[in-house]
Amino acid sequence: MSKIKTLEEAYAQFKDNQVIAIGGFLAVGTPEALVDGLVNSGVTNLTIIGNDTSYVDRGIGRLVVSGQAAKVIVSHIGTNKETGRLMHTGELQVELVPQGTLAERLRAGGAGLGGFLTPTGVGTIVEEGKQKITLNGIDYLLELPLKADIALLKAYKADKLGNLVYRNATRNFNPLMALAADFVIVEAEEIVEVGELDPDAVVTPGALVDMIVKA
Amino acid sequence: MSKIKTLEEAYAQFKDNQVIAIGGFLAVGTPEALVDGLVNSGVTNLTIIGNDTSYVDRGIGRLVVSGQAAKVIVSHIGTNKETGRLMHTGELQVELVPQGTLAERLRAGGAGLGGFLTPTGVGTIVEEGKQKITLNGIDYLLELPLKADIALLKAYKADKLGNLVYRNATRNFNPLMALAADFVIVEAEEIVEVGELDPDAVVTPGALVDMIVKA
Amino acid sequence: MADTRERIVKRVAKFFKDGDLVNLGIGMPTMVANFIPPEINVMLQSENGFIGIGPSPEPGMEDKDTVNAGGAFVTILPGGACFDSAMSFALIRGGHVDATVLGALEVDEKGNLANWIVPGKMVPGMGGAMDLVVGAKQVIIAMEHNNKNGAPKILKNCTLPLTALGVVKWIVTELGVMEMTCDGIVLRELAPGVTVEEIQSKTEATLIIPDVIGTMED
Amino acid sequence: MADTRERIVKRVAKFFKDGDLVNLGIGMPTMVANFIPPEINVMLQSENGFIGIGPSPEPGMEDKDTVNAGGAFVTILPGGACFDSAMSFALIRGGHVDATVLGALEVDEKGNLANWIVPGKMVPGMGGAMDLVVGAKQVIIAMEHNNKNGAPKILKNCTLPLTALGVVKWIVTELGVMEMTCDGIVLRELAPGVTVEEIQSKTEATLIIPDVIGTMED
Repeated sequence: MSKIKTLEEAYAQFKDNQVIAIGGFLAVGTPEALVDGLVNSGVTNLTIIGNDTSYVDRGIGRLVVSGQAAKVIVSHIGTNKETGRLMHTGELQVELVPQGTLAERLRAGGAGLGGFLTPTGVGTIVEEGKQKITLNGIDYLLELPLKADIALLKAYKADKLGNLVYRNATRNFNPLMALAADFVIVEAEEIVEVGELDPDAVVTPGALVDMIVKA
Repeated sequence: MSKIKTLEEAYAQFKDNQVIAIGGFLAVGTPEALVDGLVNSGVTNLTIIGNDTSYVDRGIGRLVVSGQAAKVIVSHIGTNKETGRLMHTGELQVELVPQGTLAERLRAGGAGLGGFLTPTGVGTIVEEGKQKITLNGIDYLLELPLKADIALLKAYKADKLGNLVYRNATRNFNPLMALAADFVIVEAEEIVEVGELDPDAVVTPGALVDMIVKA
Repeated sequence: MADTRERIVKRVAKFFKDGDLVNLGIGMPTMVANFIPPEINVMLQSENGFIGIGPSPEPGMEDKDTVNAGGAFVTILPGGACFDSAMSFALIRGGHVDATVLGALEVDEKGNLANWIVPGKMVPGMGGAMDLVVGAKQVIIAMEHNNKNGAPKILKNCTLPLTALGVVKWIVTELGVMEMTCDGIVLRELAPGVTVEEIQSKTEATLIIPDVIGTMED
Repeated sequence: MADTRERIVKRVAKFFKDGDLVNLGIGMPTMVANFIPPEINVMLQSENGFIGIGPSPEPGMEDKDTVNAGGAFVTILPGGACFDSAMSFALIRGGHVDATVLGALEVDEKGNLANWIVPGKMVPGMGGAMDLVVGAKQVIIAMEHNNKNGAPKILKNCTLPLTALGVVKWIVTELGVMEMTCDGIVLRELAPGVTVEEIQSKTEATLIIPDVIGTMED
């Protein structure tokens, strides 16, 4: 069964109340056509996981502006004034997570780990509500895994089995979200035949990918 | 300062009592010329971290046979009868670690994590002496990071900055050990000019590599 | 003996669905690859670091860098993907592997599995087995029904050190196919010519016998 | 103002050694790249996912896929390496980054740092800052000595929510260079024309004054 689908087939996956992980860092490496579909779908009460809320007119930021995001789990909101405004009015819940911890939480979710101990955030407000564990005299926070219902990824090239390669700074959270989501949709700049990608250069194995759309 | 060294310069790094992580899986992806040097150096009381003790005449197995390994931290010893024999006589300490846990412990050591929670080993003798943590009704073992003084890696190609690519099944533990060791020595089948490797295809960044020798 | 093993692995191969990612253990489980129905696409993972195990190479065409987790020379199919051991076990532990097929020394009524150690006799190490059985969506045990001495391997309680607690889903032997359920081990299929009485007599655990029992096709 | 910042970043650039892997924060720290001595090779990490930040592209030559952690277009030098965010922060948290240069809102005598939030006013999020200051081998703070209102930023105790506890190693301002030690903040260098009395008067924390104080070269 072919994984290559139309944008409409991809959009049909969106439902209210989903947890959606979206690749990208300040919208670089974000699948904008899939975000278009998410905005147009009108589905609501979403929890969005991503590095940041980018800009009002790009990437995840558009889901903040549209009001579809009820909650965002991100490391940074400073480039999108609407995120801060909606957080202050109480219309948007914002969970700020240190970037390395966010990456590791997604990886833990995707790798079947129950959590991990990190020194990051000890002694700061990040430790509120978390278990602190001391080993060999060093304090660590126990951080818990993150998973998503759907991941929306941007790839440079996908082969027809869903093997992915990324380009330059676009990789960021994409490969981690491929592991951490139950259903993985990829927007690829180019779709190539099976065998065209060097197995040693593949970053995300096709086994993790459910649908591929052409950017 | 060039990272490209002679085998003799690499061998000069070996000292008694070191913890040495050696890449490879049943000796595939093991830097045999560096192991040659380790055997010939005669340094002793070593702790060797690797996937397995391979065979009596290949890879890590040779350090078991030579008696230089006082302890091995591995997932499997079944292909090297000498490991089992020395374990039973008490001449060799063997710490058996589930393969996924071994990989993750090296990664944690290299990534500055204090440990991680895994469901692997719960209810088995692997849990002996370990802290068990229950989250949402699921039991996990708290596994601790592993680090090494030296890592001996095998790469397919290295550029002169130490950026590495691996080939097929040789990658295995090599990239994790590059993160987890204080000093990283790579045996490369081919050494290429800076710029010849595609940055998107590099698996181990050169910043992690201290020395490169030609296989 | 060869027929016994072939019967087992042929049946195991029928569990897979199109698109499945499967990990086959060393020994008999590896043979399952030869019987996967050609109409479905199943990807095979080698936990030493790749997806896309292909056929054994022709003699003289072996590639020193391309072996399976048992150290045997294999090939990588077009569309394969290589990764490090942390990613390999992220796939395994994270539930991305649809099924794993392994042998067993003992299995019991609670789905407990012992297949890695016989204290004082055989201490090979667990390799990737503990992660595989905890992480894979379905654990399929492919083994001969009784051990070399004719003693049962499907027990009320495992006696050997465990590989994991409550992980086994299916047991396929030359005598039949059994499914692990909350209530115990249900007999789903019998090999041709094998009776309920025979399989129960060779099994220490009490098998649950449903109204309908299928035939394990040859 | 430009001179102030240039003085600071020029001095910071002298901390690096040949072969160092360095992460430069957004804003003034980014300018440090322009002053790294040509005789040493310093690799710059961009925590959004690569090592080998090169010069800004010529106008019209921007590549949509190649930005730094501030979202500005950059280039990747030959010999660069790209990775995902987990690897990027494995490098950072794991102590593989030799130095990070960041600005600060407040620093105190215990090496505590506050540089990510002003409650009720500015809540941009910590981004990668908390990991960077915990993980990098040396944390170098590059900032103007006092805030816009002329109030000290080097305090006895930080008043803003912290980024991390006890992580700062060096503070470089337009007035001088200070080193964090177990005993407190030691004044190591003064900018030309600045006296001990002047820098202390602009600092809430009590500076430790050693016998020899260097000159912060221009």
